Amino acid sequence: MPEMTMAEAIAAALDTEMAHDPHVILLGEDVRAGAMGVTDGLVARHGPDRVIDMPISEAAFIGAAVGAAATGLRPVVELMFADFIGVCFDAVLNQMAKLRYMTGGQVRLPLVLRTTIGAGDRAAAQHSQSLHHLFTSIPGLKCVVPATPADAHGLLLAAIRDPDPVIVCEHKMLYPSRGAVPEAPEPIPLDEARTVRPGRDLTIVAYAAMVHQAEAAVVRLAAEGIEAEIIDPRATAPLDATAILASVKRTGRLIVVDEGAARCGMAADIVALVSTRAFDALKAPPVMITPPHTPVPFAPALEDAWLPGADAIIATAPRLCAGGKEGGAC
Amino acid sequence: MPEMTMAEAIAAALDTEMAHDPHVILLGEDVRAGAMGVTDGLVARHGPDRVIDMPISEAAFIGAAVGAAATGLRPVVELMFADFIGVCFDAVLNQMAKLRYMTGGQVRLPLVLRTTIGAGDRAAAQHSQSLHHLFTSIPGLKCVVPATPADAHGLLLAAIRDPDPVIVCEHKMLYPSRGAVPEAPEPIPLDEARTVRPGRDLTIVAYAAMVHQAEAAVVRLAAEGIEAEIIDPRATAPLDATAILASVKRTGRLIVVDEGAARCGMAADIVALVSTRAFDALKAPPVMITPPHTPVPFAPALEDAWLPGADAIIATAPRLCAGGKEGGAC
Amino acid sequence: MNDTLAQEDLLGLWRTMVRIRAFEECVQAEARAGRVPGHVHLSLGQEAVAAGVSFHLERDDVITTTHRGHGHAIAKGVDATAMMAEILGRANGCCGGKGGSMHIADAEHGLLSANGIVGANAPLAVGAALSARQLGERRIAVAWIGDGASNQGAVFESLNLAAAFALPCLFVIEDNGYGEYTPRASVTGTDDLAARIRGFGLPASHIDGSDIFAVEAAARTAIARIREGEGPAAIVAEVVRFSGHFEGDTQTYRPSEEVAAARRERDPLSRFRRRVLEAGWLDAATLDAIAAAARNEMAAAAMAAHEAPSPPAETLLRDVSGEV
Amino acid sequence: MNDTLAQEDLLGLWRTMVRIRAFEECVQAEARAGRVPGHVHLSLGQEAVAAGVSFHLERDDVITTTHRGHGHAIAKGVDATAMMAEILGRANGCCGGKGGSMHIADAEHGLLSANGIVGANAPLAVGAALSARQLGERRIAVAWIGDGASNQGAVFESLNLAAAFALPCLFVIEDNGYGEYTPRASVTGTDDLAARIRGFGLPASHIDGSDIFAVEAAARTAIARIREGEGPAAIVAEVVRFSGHFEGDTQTYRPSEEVAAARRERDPLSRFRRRVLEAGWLDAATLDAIAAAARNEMAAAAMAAHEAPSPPAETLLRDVSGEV
Ligand SMILES: Cc1ncc(C[n+]2csc(CCOP(=O)(O)OP(=O)(O)O)c2C)c(N)n1
Ligand SMILES: Cc1ncc(C[n+]2csc(CCOP(=O)(O)OP(=O)(O)O)c2C)c(N)n1
Ligand SMILES: [Mg+2]
Ligand SMILES: [Mg+2]
Repeated sequence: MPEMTMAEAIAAALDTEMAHDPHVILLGEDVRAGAMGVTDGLVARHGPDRVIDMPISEAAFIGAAVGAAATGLRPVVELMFADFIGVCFDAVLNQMAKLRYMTGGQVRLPLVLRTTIGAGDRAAAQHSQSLHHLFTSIPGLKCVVPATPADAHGLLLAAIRDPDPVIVCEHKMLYPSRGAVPEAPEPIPLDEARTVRPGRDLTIVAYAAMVHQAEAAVVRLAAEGIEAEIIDPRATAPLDATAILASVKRTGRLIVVDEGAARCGMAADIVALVSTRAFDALKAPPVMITPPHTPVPFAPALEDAWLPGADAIIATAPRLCAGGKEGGAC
Repeated sequence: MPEMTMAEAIAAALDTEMAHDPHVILLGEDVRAGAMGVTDGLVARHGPDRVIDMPISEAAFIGAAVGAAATGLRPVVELMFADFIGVCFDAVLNQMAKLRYMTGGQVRLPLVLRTTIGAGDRAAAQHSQSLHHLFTSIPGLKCVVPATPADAHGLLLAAIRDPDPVIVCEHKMLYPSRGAVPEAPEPIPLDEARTVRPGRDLTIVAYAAMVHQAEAAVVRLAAEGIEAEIIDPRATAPLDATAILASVKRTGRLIVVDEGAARCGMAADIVALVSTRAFDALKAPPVMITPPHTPVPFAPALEDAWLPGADAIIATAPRLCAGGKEGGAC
Repeated sequence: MNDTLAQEDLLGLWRTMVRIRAFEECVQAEARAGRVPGHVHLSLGQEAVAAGVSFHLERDDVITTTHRGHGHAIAKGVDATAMMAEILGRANGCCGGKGGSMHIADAEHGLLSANGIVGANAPLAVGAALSARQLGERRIAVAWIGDGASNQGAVFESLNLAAAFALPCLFVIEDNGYGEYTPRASVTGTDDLAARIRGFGLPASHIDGSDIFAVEAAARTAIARIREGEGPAAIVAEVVRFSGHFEGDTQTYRPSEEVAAARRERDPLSRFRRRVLEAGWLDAATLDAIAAAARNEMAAAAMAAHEAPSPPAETLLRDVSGEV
Repeated sequence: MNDTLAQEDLLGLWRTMVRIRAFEECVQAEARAGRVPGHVHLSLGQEAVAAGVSFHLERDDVITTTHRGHGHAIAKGVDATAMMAEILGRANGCCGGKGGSMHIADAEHGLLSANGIVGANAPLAVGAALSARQLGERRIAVAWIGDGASNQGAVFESLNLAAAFALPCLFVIEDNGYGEYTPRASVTGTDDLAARIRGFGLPASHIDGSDIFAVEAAARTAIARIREGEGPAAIVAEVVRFSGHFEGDTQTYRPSEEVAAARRERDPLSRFRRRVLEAGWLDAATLDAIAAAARNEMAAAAMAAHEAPSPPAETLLRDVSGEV
């Protein structure tokens, strides 16, 4: 399996699907030049008719992607930063998500909205948000949040082939991260979590960059004798509840680490899932590790303090394993 | 205390604040005529300079309200339906919520955004959503969701006097509901839950129309010997976590009933709060009662089935009280 | 006959107008009888625009419309019975009862969607135009837009997007002078909506939308240009909304004489009738027979809807996302 | 002197332009040295628009600007040292280090905000204009907008809102021909942005933004009208962006001759210098001294920023909502 960066893996998936299905087109701002570092080169291979630079009119072109998906195309549309969702949210909330339902199933929308999330780039409050919870909270949308090049590749293949709208949230700080990606285009089902690492003492559910923080933490926890299992659900919707619940039923302990919203976010969603559906398995209070409920600050010192990371996991896990209703170590 | 409808109570609060503070202005579509059944009459009392009908340009006029709040006014802006947030979400997500933080506190925004939520009006998927979770998930916003005329009145007074942006989500089906409202304008602090009914066996946390469903359910549960406490937090942000946690610590059981999102919504947020912070007090799995994760259907039969209500609470509570880790009845 | 229209064309225009009129009057009666769930927004008085524009549309042309879209749907060929059932929330409605009046859709007849979000349908039409071009299909897309909607950012952006990419898209602005209760002039910086649109780089004609001959001619020109691949075009049609913003609206914001005068002078049906009778193009008996048939059709549609069941409970969870 | 400008006016224009130039070059050097967190968007080549428009602004006039807003801020009177510290993420930055380059704000000098969301600043300016009128204050508001931003729905809506209510708002469109890497012409349905704006019902002039005399004259006319209560106005100023979209942009999408030629022919500083020297309005020594002072000022600002501490940790949770 060749090694590539996540950005390259995404580009490869786009390339594969464009080669394979002439209905796939790419729309977005500066997608020809590849301003986000992903799509450059695709115009040379697939032509300017299929890789189309858009005006700074996200409401119109994301709405147009919906209209195009309803009438025979399979658009992949790029919103440079998830933060920009504010200017085109209606196209997502009320059109993309509801058209199939409102028309009684007459209209299907094979449409992918790719966007970037994540802090750490010193990009301040309006270019750093992780808003996957927004998409998750809207019925009618699927939403994936890949953590590795292989997942980004396989999930995007599946997303493009999916008959329903899928939002792909790509963590911008992971674009340069490298990993093995299967040579053959193998779609990854959108509803299957990945067990990043098995473990018996504690379940850590994490998304995107936080998966890597969890991996870093787990190595050090193992040295302390705590064997944590890391589950990356990969998608927030559909959510692989089965995998999460099964893991917690084995370990009895849960930490959710998510860079998204501290309130009404995926951390709360998964803690609520587990608390309501695997309550009896829990040996200790579930824990949410998220950023504080503030905008993302600009100054590096503040942004670093804002971001959750391995340290918070390492600080929490032993306490969690020590305490709990049945007491004792993990 | 005079009896009035919730719509009248809101109008009274607006009238009071406009009389009391010349900086308060009303902006919105058809606010002079009062298309939503609330603001008519205010233009006669406060003049067309202060009650201003807007073009159907929510992005511009809600953004303008932000700019006006930053420069000396105290705008109260009406978004007819919360569902329309899609066309003006940037003004909320990236401007209203972040300007104070991003400017290092130089700019304060004494601004109220009033909008309607709620299903039941046969208004279909794009005019029926309860989106208070969206506002709750955005740091920098306060959000209130009144259930009674008195609360609508007192919370709005407090919201208008607040130096920060407050979103007021008014449930449209409650507009005609009647209740006593204090004669004197008494602001209700935004961070204080209301104990609607005390009870020892079970805590029901509910918002807006669901408070009334909970009240209906509790009467019948009492007949079965279950004494449920109903807590209406009134605001989602700031959330009166203290009151909720204290109640669950007494009762050991929690049902959250919310008409908002089934995923990443207030039900998950409160269940997560309680599970992480009052875990040891819980005698049974917490329960979320929300609509299914679908758009709101039009046909009355479907919409009625979609809406959560007293029946679901009544069906759940006995099971919850019977089960649980310590077993036995409540 | 008239210069450009054959007798059957004239009959077609008339039939469409009276079918819309009869449909809307029927919905109005249902609403007044308390049988329509929610609100309905009627297009009484605006029939000529729907009929005149749609006269030049083919079945596979795609339209997207608004809360006031019944007329556009009927003119596009959507079955009135399925529409009536939808508006009454029945299982056999064209959306299975899940959409209602504001969300009428009929993929088979190119009605992609009606929209409850003002202006949101414009980008969808632009997308349908994009797919036409991309797929090499000759079809065009039409966005129906109100004067109020024409102040929405998404509509402006759509005008630019269509113009920048020379997409086969027609924007029809029905200027009935009001957005809900608010007069257009009080919230719009210009009186000349067509000029504002031309500023975006597409041609826009400004016509009397109660004159179906003016509509038909403007649509003919605009659509011919669009089909020839010369890019988008717009029509601004001034009309009078005979009914309230929604059925039940007391219209206190509006001089009552306004509607009365319009009903006398700017009723598109009467105008057409006078014109074709004076010119001797059609005879009264034929017109009356078509009108009577339309009323019967709509009465039957309402009857059928009354008898139809509510959507079955299991449809609640269907067609959300995924395979169910 | 020139007809309308006194010597001190000319000196003021020059001083503002060279201060912007020096500031941006200093930021550029800092960025190239890897000392600026994140990205910066420089306004090199666009100095005349900032200086010429702001020449007519008072301290209490309110501006809202964009990601490319350093020049507008400096011209409005924001302290360069506080800005530099902000851009470098320091505690003594004008936003306490929480905003950065894209979010420079200075309430004292009427810079309400710079915005990372393209076009989002336009409604804020309209709101500041509304408050001026409502409060009976003579101040006006200015929205700085790029050619790319001029395709945003919020900007179009703002034009209409300002025109409909005759608000004291100036829209300045700096047309540098690109939105990021995309040429304006490829995504815009018209070449005449001023005409498009006039369609909304406000006057719009179209000028060469590298000629500060043209800018100053257009701003004089527009702002006089606005202050007299006659409603909004716009200026479309054609400029050349000397640097990349952001510092570090390799600009492969752009013929390299484009910038070289512009630096020769459309450098607003050189043009001004040539003009005032040829006319004998100012002498070279004075100009050079002002430019040297500006460079010193900005070097000192950078130095001060380097020495300043990072924001203290406790500010992370401050100024979100509520009293903390
Ligand atoms: C984005 C949005 N804002 C506001 C509304 C509420 N609303 C529904 S219809 C309407 C008036 C529309 O006016 P116009 O476009 O002229 O159409 P008309 O009703 O006159 O046919 C308004 C404001 C809405 N549905 N969507
Ligand atoms: C809503 C939104 N869309 C896209 C972007 C990304 N973006 C930042 S600057 C820019 C180009 C802006 O072009 P223009 O308005 O001409 O300003 P210029 O950079 O030329 O000064 C884009 C697309 C953004 N910040 N906000
Ligand atoms: Mg109208
Ligand atoms: Mg530009």
